[in-house]
Amino acid sequence: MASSNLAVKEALKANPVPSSVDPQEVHKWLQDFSWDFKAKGGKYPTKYNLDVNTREQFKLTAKEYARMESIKEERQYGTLLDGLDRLDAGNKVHPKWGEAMKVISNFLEVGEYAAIAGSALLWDAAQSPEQKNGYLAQVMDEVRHTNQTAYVNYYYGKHYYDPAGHTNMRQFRSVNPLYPGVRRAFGDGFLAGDAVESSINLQVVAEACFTNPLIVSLTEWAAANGDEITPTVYLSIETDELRHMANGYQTLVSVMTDPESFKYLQTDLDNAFWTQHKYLTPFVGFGLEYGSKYKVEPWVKSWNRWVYEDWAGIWLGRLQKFGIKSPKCLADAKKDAMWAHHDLALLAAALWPLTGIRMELPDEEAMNWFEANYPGWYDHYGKIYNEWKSLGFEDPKAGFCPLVWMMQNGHGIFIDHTSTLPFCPTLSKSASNPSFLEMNGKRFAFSEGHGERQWLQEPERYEFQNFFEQYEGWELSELVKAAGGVRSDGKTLLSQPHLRSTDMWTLEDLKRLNIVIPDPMKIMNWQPVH
Amino acid sequence: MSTGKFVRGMIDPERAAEIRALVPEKPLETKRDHIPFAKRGWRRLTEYEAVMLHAQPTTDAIPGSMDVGESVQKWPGGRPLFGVESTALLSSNWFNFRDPSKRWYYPYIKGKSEDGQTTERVMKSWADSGDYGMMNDAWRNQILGPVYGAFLYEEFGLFNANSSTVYTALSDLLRMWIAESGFDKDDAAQMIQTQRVLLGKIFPDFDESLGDAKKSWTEAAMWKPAREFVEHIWGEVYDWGEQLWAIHGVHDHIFGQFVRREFFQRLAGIHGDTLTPFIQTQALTYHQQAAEGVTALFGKMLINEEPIYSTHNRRYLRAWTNQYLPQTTAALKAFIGVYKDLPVKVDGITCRAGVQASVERVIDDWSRRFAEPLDLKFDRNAFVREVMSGY
Amino acid sequence: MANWYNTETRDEWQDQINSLRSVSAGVECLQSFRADHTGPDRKTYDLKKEVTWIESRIEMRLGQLHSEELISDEDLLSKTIDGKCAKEVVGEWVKKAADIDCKIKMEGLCIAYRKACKPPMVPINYFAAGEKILISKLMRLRAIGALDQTVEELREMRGVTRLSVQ
Amino acid sequence: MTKNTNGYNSGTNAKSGQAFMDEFLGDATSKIPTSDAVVVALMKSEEIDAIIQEIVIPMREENPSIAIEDRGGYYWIKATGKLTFDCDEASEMLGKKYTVYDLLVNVSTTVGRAFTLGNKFIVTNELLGLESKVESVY
Repeated sequence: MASSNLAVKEALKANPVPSSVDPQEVHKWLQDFSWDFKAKGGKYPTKYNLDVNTREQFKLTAKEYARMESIKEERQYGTLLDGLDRLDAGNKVHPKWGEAMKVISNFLEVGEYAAIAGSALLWDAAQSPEQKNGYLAQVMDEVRHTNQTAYVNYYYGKHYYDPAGHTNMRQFRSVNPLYPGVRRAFGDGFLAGDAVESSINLQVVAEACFTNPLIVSLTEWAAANGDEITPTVYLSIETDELRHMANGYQTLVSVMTDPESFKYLQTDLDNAFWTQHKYLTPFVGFGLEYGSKYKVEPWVKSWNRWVYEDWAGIWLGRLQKFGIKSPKCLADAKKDAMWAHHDLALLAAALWPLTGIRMELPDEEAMNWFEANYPGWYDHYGKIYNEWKSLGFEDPKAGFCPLVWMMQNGHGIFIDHTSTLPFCPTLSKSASNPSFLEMNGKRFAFSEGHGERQWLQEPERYEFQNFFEQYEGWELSELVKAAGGVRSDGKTLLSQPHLRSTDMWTLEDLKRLNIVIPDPMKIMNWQPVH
Repeated sequence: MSTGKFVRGMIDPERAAEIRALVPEKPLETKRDHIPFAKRGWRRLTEYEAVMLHAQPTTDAIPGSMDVGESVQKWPGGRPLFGVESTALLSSNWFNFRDPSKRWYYPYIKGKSEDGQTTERVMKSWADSGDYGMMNDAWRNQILGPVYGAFLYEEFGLFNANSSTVYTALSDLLRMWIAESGFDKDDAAQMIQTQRVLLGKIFPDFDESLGDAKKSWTEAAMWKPAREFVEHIWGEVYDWGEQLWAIHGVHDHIFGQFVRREFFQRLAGIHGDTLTPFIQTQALTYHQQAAEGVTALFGKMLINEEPIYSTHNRRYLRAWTNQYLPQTTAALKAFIGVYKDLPVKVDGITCRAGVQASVERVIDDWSRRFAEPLDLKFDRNAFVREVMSGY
Repeated sequence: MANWYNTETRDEWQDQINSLRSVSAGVECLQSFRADHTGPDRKTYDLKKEVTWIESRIEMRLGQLHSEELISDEDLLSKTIDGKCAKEVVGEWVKKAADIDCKIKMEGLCIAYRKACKPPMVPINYFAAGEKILISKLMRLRAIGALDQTVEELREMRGVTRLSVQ
Repeated sequence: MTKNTNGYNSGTNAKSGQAFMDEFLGDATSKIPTSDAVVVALMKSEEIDAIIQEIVIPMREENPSIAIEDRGGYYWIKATGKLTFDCDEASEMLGKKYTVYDLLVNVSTTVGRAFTLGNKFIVTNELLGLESKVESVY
């Protein structure tokens, strides 16, 4: 078959049909579309010289891109607006998952949105017209994906029995302590820095590595939990990602052949891997395992398949002979793949009023599953959850607050200054090596050494206000109310520590806890270490 | 055909029953309007706008943003991902922009796909039916070869100039519209080459390669001012407001429209070329949509409905117009010499009066759409005189 | 205009900013604000919750005052806010960077450039062109050997103090 | 359980609990591996179901390393070397015009170097642009 097709192709090439033009026939001229002039070159700072001769692997023209994407859109919206609508798909989702999607899709939207500008930065930096054309298609894809991820929340908002949170996460996320982290990795990391560094963050690590578990594997968890909306959208999103991965690969190619450029690559690769992993590994694992009733496979196994064996093996491994090396942080990343999402889940539960979703603590069945797949889980985390439950975690009248419990038991929560993730040094099982530093009169906390290095090397990149600094002094219920965390009855909270429709927490219940947000780097007795 | 091994919550009887038992009789929340916190802007949000508005995760330093605090990771040196430093224009709410064409990704891409499908059919019919036989040989080889080919570079250059506008624009709905305008420019350049590839297949004497076209674009006096504009705006201008205004609001609305409409679309027919007008119609539509967006952004949002910075913005638009209009005048003046080389001359169309009428049409249209609403003063007759001195 | 988040500090600053009546007053306000409250070398972190918001509002007011001045279009677009040739001013900064081969010194220069020249002090078309050159150099100096320095060496390089809770 | 080393739960992932953890965190896996495999995920649809049955499964005769797994919304395929999807063949089999870009409507991800070559879609372990050229039929 293959050889006869080749013959047909060759015959067509010799005697082309004169009345039509194949998109690839136009694409072959793209490299001639540009010209040289004095001011030509990317407008933004970069260490690299991007090769003008780099090729693009998918050979799309604007019109053919439009035809292909138009089919994707027809199929996706057709499924959502006809098929799934008639099936009442919005109400066939397990609530645990329907709640998790409030945050998952909204946070993914942050990345897709930032990637519009990130791809535009690459479109600007690339010198090869084929590459520019490929990056432009990615700009448009990212517009599409922002539409799509937002549409999942919009669709849930219209069809799911608890639209609160799906409709207004764009406002309430401002007070979610997990949100700055996604802004850093998926937002700023994609576009605020050297175009090649951004490309490695966006295309080589976030897309080629983490979107596979985040967008592809996640659809298995969705389907297992009754959600056919998300697979319809996310699998279609991912049909664009392979072109982005190819864009990222060609970004590498475009600088690898130039020794002057190549010498900068490993630093950016190591930093980008840690930047993305530091957020995505815990966040995705937390979303899948703690946002689901029906489990598919342990997150660490998905991580091993998609991140370690396939991404590291097929992508980086093959590049080793051209001088690419293992990221120095790989061993720590693997430890995180095992435990970081459990650390994050504990903190998310402790911070539940600020998440904007209804979440429940793991039940017995879930605890057994965690212990079977993560030996040692119960003694470290399960016991705490059981204690919280017995103290009235779910009960609005019990006056129990896990945050207070943590402080009373000597488990301080700090915010890592590079990743912006909250961490608790005394309860962490992931790769942890906390340090607390003072520079120019300000105190900084770091959960581990790789992030601390990034800050020490480029401190001016991380001048920001963390959650505690921004909201220090706010009484918790006041903050939740101001940020739109109350339902339309004016009193019931958006966030809940259980999934029932009875015994829902109100602003009053929260106010009774009498929590005023502190800045731990201010109130504790910090002294220099000699 | 699925293997059926995978357990899906929606159709697995046990799971479906468990889920059903958890869904309460009444919804937990009755309000289903999306982003209820959003400001209306100058009209009610369309469904798409409700889906997209405030998707941009920005700091509250940008007026109108919903987020709080600072961007977390910045460029080395401290530049934030989006910042008010990126343009001299000022707004009380950058999130007020609404695309007048109400395009969002799906209808936008569907429209372009339809344009592509129609083009495929039109080109096939044009080629199979022998319509090409009408085409004047000199028009094909002296105009569609180097001149039309060179215009590809103008479109491609303006496409590239849009990269920094997509990168730095200050709000979501604005960025979507700009991205579409940039994509249209890339498409316009590619469609010129699509047509040239077809001509190369049909006519043994037509060379679809771009050597002569590029030589014309980079060396010929007729393109010099236009090329220098494109190079400047692509390589040296960082202010995204200035770029958008200079590209769509000045240069392309005068020079681009003249070349596409008054020259190629109008004159192709008298040379027996029925294909070029069809291809250029698409580019004209794309420009029209860009022009409407520019009108909405600059005229409506930043001037008419801007409560604080209207005077400030008008000052910059005037200054930019004063900077770019002379260059556009020079571009048109240099281009207009091409009439000398036309293989077919038709009285009333290619004569001085006919060409002057074409010049007047584009400049009057520009004046009506952009200059008058913004109270931008310019000497229309001097413009026409200066351009026509190149005839 | 404001979103749900507001503070008294912001209101106070907004009043102060609204009362700016001249470019020179605005320049002085912006320069001292940037020196005191922005960057890792700031004098105080007291306003850290509000810093980017206040800075942007001063910049916007100053930009507005600048465009109200009776200066030519040419001067508006190509001169610094205090009337110097923008190209030359940026050129001076680029010249200062030419002999620097130390990443810490280069970092200091880049941060200082931003504080001194970020719009509306210098029009964006000139400021960003200069920033491209300076930051490219900073990034190159930083990337080489970045993975070889230990955390301890980096702490020493920055002169940070380690803390613990007593 | 498949014996194919490319199988979905082969290698370390065949283990569970403590045994998995010991191998996953062991020193032997602290560096990046080198793999000659490629991975493709195809979103389920009318055409993809037919392509799996009529094109991908028969490919195993020539390349027994091909593993296919039903993952709910998509098929996961992993193979050593290269996977080539010939859309002229698919077009003939489906009885309608089906270009490589129609196939891409449902290709949900790839690991490896993916590219179009005329009406073929190829995912290869070769390093395009470094070890080999990005070819075009035109």
